[in-house]
Amino acid sequence: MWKRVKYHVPDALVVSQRQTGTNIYTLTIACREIATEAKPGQFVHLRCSSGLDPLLRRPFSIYQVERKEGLVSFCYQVVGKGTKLLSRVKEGTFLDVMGPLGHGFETELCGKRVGLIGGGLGIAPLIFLGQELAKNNEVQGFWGGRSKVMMPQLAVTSDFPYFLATEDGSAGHRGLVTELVEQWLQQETPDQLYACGPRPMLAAVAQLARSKEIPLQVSLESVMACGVGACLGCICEKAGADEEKRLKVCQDGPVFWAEEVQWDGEN
Amino acid sequence: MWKRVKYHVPDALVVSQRQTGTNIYTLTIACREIATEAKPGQFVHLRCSSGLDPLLRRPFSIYQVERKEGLVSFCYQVVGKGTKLLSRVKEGTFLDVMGPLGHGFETELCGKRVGLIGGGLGIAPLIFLGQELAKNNEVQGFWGGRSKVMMPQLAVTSDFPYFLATEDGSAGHRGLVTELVEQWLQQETPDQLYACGPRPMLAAVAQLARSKEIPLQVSLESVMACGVGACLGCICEKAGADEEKRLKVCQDGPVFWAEEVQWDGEN
Amino acid sequence: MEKIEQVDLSVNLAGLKLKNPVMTASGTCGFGEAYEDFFSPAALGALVVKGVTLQPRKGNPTPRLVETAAGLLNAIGLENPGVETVLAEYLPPLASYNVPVIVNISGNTLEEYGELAARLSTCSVVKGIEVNISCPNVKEGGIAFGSHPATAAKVVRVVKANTDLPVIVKLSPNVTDIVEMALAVEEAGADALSLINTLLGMAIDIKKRQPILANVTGGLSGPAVKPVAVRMVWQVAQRVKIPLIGLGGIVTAADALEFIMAGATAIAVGTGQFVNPRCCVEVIAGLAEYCRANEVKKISELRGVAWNGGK
Amino acid sequence: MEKIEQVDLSVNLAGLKLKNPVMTASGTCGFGEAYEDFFSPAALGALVVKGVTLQPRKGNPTPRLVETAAGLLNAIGLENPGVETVLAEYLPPLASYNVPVIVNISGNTLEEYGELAARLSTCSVVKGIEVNISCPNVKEGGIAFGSHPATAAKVVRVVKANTDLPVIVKLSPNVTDIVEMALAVEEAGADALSLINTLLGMAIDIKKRQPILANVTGGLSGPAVKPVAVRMVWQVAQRVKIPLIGLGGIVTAADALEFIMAGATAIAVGTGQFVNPRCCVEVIAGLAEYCRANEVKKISELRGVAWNGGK
Ligand SMILES: Cc1cc2nc3c(=O)[nH]c(=O)nc-3n(C[C@H](O)[C@H](O)[C@H](O)COP(=O)(O)OP(=O)(O)OC[C@H]3O[C@@H](n4cnc5c(N)ncnc54)[C@H](O)[C@@H]3O)c2cc1C
Ligand SMILES: Cc1cc2nc3c(=O)[nH]c(=O)nc-3n(C[C@H](O)[C@H](O)[C@H](O)COP(=O)(O)OP(=O)(O)OC[C@H]3O[C@@H](n4cnc5c(N)ncnc54)[C@H](O)[C@@H]3O)c2cc1C
Ligand SMILES: Cc1cc2nc3c(=O)[nH]c(=O)nc-3n(C[C@H](O)[C@H](O)[C@H](O)COP(=O)(O)O)c2cc1C
Ligand SMILES: Cc1cc2nc3c(=O)[nH]c(=O)nc-3n(C[C@H](O)[C@H](O)[C@H](O)COP(=O)(O)O)c2cc1C
Ligand code: FES
Ligand code: FES
Repeated sequence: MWKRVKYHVPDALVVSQRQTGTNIYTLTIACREIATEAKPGQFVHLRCSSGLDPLLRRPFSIYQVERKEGLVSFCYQVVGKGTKLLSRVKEGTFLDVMGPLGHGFETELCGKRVGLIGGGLGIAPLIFLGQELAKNNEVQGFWGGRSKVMMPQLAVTSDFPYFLATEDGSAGHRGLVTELVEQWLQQETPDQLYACGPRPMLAAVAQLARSKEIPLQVSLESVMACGVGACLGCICEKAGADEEKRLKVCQDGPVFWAEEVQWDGEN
Repeated sequence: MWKRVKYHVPDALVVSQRQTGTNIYTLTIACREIATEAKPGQFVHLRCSSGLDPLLRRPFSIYQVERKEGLVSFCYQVVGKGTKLLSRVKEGTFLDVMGPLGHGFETELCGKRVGLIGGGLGIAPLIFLGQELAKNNEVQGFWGGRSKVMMPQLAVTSDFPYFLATEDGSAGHRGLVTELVEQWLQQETPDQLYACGPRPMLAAVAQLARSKEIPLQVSLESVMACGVGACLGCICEKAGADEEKRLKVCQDGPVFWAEEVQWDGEN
Repeated sequence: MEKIEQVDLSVNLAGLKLKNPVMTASGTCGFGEAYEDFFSPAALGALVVKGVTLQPRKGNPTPRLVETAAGLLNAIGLENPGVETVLAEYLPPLASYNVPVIVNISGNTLEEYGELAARLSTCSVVKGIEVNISCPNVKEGGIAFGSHPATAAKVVRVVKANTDLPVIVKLSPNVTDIVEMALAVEEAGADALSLINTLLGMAIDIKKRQPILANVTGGLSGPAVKPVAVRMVWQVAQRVKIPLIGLGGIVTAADALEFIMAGATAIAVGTGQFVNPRCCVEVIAGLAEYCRANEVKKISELRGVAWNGGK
Repeated sequence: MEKIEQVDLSVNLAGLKLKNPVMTASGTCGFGEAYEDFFSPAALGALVVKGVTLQPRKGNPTPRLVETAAGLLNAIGLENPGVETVLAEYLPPLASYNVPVIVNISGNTLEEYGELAARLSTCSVVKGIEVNISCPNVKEGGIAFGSHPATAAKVVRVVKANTDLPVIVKLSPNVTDIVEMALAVEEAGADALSLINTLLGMAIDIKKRQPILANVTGGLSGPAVKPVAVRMVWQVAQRVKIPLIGLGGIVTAADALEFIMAGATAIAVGTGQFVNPRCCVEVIAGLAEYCRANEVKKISELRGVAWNGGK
């Protein structure tokens, strides 16, 4: 029997909205349905305005879940008009959300050593992932960003250790997060890697993982309209022979095995 | 020399926003330019959203002005999407306003007896007018509405006496405000009448005034785009011979002498 | 005041009896499965599935989408698994919904249109064919068929010759005279019309100084186009005898009512589903509510009521 | 990195030297006086005034306006005092602004177009004629001229024969093939093109069950139509030799840049002024800012840069 696992909640209560960095906000909504079902790597599609401009929903990865309290948090950066409007939403008002959407990370691991590599706001879903994995595995985080103030708050990740890299040197290693990962992989051979962040970072991590033959899951972004596989707007090229097959980022992903994704020939 | 008297203030501070009835709100902004220039009967054109839906500004009559403090208030009813968005605007945020627009009521009177007849939200501009006129004249207000909770707050009108009529009898006379005016005109002969409200009410008042030969000024409404005479969208038919002349409600009005307006043949 | 207990939302669309006038717009709900978590396709008047071609199509490269003011530009490029796979894998499961399924078809040649119609007619789930002569994204043929009355009529004749199912022709709004197009395809045997498909548009990325869509141009849909769509339904409905499906920017029941009052027998929701995943069922509920509140016994009474100004 | 002190915003529009590429759209700023409190017309590249006809026109009954999603439908019906009054009363005061004035004209017959052009050419304030062959609100003639290449060309020839001023032809977007229209009027001697005029649309009041506009249909403008306008400028600019004025939905400098990168030499702001009374001057400032930030010395360098994807 078909089981309903995605929900449309047009009036999820905004429990808190806090600015935690330069244009970075953490938003928490009360939505038991989503809190119950959410898996790390999944996202929620939300409306930033009640009017028709902007028209479409915006996708945000799930950053934190408090299953008992029925709370779901997002960490987002203001980049355009949707996120700007979202940042003006006040506690006590309501948001129109749908989720959890997409396929999350594979988390059926036990007693393994895993590395999480996040760039910028790509850190958000990995924090949720790390908390889940840390219950049964040894987790090491690698967080990178342009500057400390342009990354999600990391205090929440007390469940597992992490290394930091910032391009401006405002925290941790001055440079790219992939440099830290490369160093680490010279000493350690983890069982699995997970990454989320800008495409060039993902491509670099994919290359590292391939050369070390470590399984890697990546979470991709794409421009989305429907978020549920209806519009075919969000597709990405699938690696390998099967010319006709394309991946829907919203439904088949946003999490993919690195070898499923065609890393070159991108626009 | 041309003198600038209309202002565009994209960031007028919202000083207060209060709900005072069923879907009725009073909004006060800090805008010294408009507060200084405003005359009773003029209006302010304001954006209810920072997005492009709704696209156009919405016109609201000036309800209260505190010239020293540089404050301007509006009293409005939520009727559609613009006013709904406006009602969500919070104190401490900013509004994009332009004004004061249009030609207001003629207030160069001294030692006269005048009657103000307001219906529904049409009472709003007459309160500002009454306060100005009451300085040098004997003012009598007539306020009508469907119900007490659907009218502006009247406590502010302590400067002059008024009679009330509500269709549901929730305050004052049960019935139409024009009934009160008719009674009054049987006993008194005021020097001038002013009216603002729904078109049928205005037409009835115009008829009364004509039969008693009392000068009457009316404030009209119209769908507006520009608010400054640029689009020719808001016109109303001019009474009398000159076929080619039409009135721009936004610029020639919104206040007209009753005999300028063509009262019949309306759609 | 007489109280209406039961509102009759059913409509007759070219012989197809629909339990309500609300359909999905082709290409905005896949093959009906995409929105299953949010509403059952069984609730719909009819399910119109993604555009199908004879051969599988990869569609266009990305970006395929760009949001515009109250609108959406898409250049999907008719990505679909091809008619054989559709018949074998996608259509059979739809039988369980017990809802009329209408398949939208696009061909590069007249023969392809004929073959598509013939093959789809062998499938008992399919209750109607919607002929897309207007998709602006396919360079080969598609646009040409929909831009000229004579070529559009040819397509319709070929499709009619290859099927006994009701044939719905979906018109392109990118024409000088929509009435002329409608009359030509009616004359050629169309059983119903869908209007409108998307308006041809584009957007430029001023940072990269290049068109945003990989395909350069795309089709504009959503609330932005509604005034154009309502106008075309209004013009055409008063001139043809066949029924119309109105679409273009419908998000609420009020939008749907504009189309019905302009002369549409049924309506379809496309982009509106992306805004609200329960848009279709909310529109159905809203239509029933309007009828109850306004003492309209049958929704079909509202068709074209605006023609004489409601008097 | 070279720092640009002075950005050159000037453009050459069919011999008219404009100090910047920003113009008003006809019918959205009266005769230049309406927005005087908010900015001086002297700041504009050019001032395009309200459409003028030979005889005074009352225009359409009300309602003449209805807001749509990110758009505006208008059916003003070319209300204007007629060319004689315009020449006598409206144009002379514009001399003081020291800005090129372009007069938009509409005729019911070829002769009227010719006469309008001839009379306006006698006025020294007038620096160009914009020929409206596309206003969708006037039943007599207007729409027909703009819908067919041959009739459009005829209008242009008559106007050209009656004036030495630059003749700008404003095209209707309600056609199947905008390039064909553009080529026909270029061939007929047009010195420049304006695109686009409004899209024909309508809206229905579901309470009253009748069209909202007294005129039933109206012209759609504003951000909703921008994707269609940019696409048409893109298509036409690559095919004609004469310069283009791009308009349709411009509210910000970013919108204006889309049109310029699509191939427009100048741009015009219409409905955007209703949203922001200082829209024109803010667009001018925004263009200068973009040029400075991106080291563009002359705005004219940006014309059509998106054609080759910015490479
Ligand atoms: C599965 C998924 C999960 C995401 N999770 C997060 C998250 O946890 N936190 C977060 O801050 N952001 C996240 N994003 C990105 C977020 O959805 C976009 O930043 C947001 O939609 C931008 O909306 P806007 O209206 O503010 O920007 P717009 O005005 O739409 O665009 C502003 C700029 O951002 C670019 N942009 C828009 N959408 C995207 C996108 N999807 N990917 C890349 N660039 C884009 C545009 O091209 C433009 O340059 C996620 C995206 C996806 C697909
Ligand atoms: C000069 C002037 C002064 C005004 N002063 C006030 C005031 O002090 N307080 C106040 O509450 N309102 C006032 N109004 C009316 C106010 O402008 C409208 O109520 C408002 O624009 C509606 O916006 P909306 O987006 O909420 O409604 P919409 O969604 O635009 O429309 C909702 C409904 O209201 C109707 N409507 C919209 N605009 C008008 C209008 N201008 N006149 C009549 N019906 C309209 C529509 O037809 C529709 O049925 C004034 C109007 C004018 C022209
Ligand atoms: C993502 C997307 C894909 C579409 N695919 C098709 C298609 O395959 N065949 C077709 O005839 N129309 C297609 N359309 C057009 C829609 O069916 C519809 O005509 C149009 O979007 C206008 O309706 P709307 O504004 O409700 O979306 C597509 C539209 C969108 C947005
Ligand atoms: C209220 C109004 C009146 C208009 N009057 C005219 C006119 O007289 N002549 C003309 O050629 N175009 C007229 N137009 C069309 C505009 O000049 C412009 O082409 C159109 O609105 C698209 O630009 P926009 O989206 O910036 O408004 C009018 C538009 C509006 C909104
Ligand atoms: S966003 Fe529509 S298919 Fe992925
Ligand atoms: S609202 Fe534009 S002229 Fe009055």
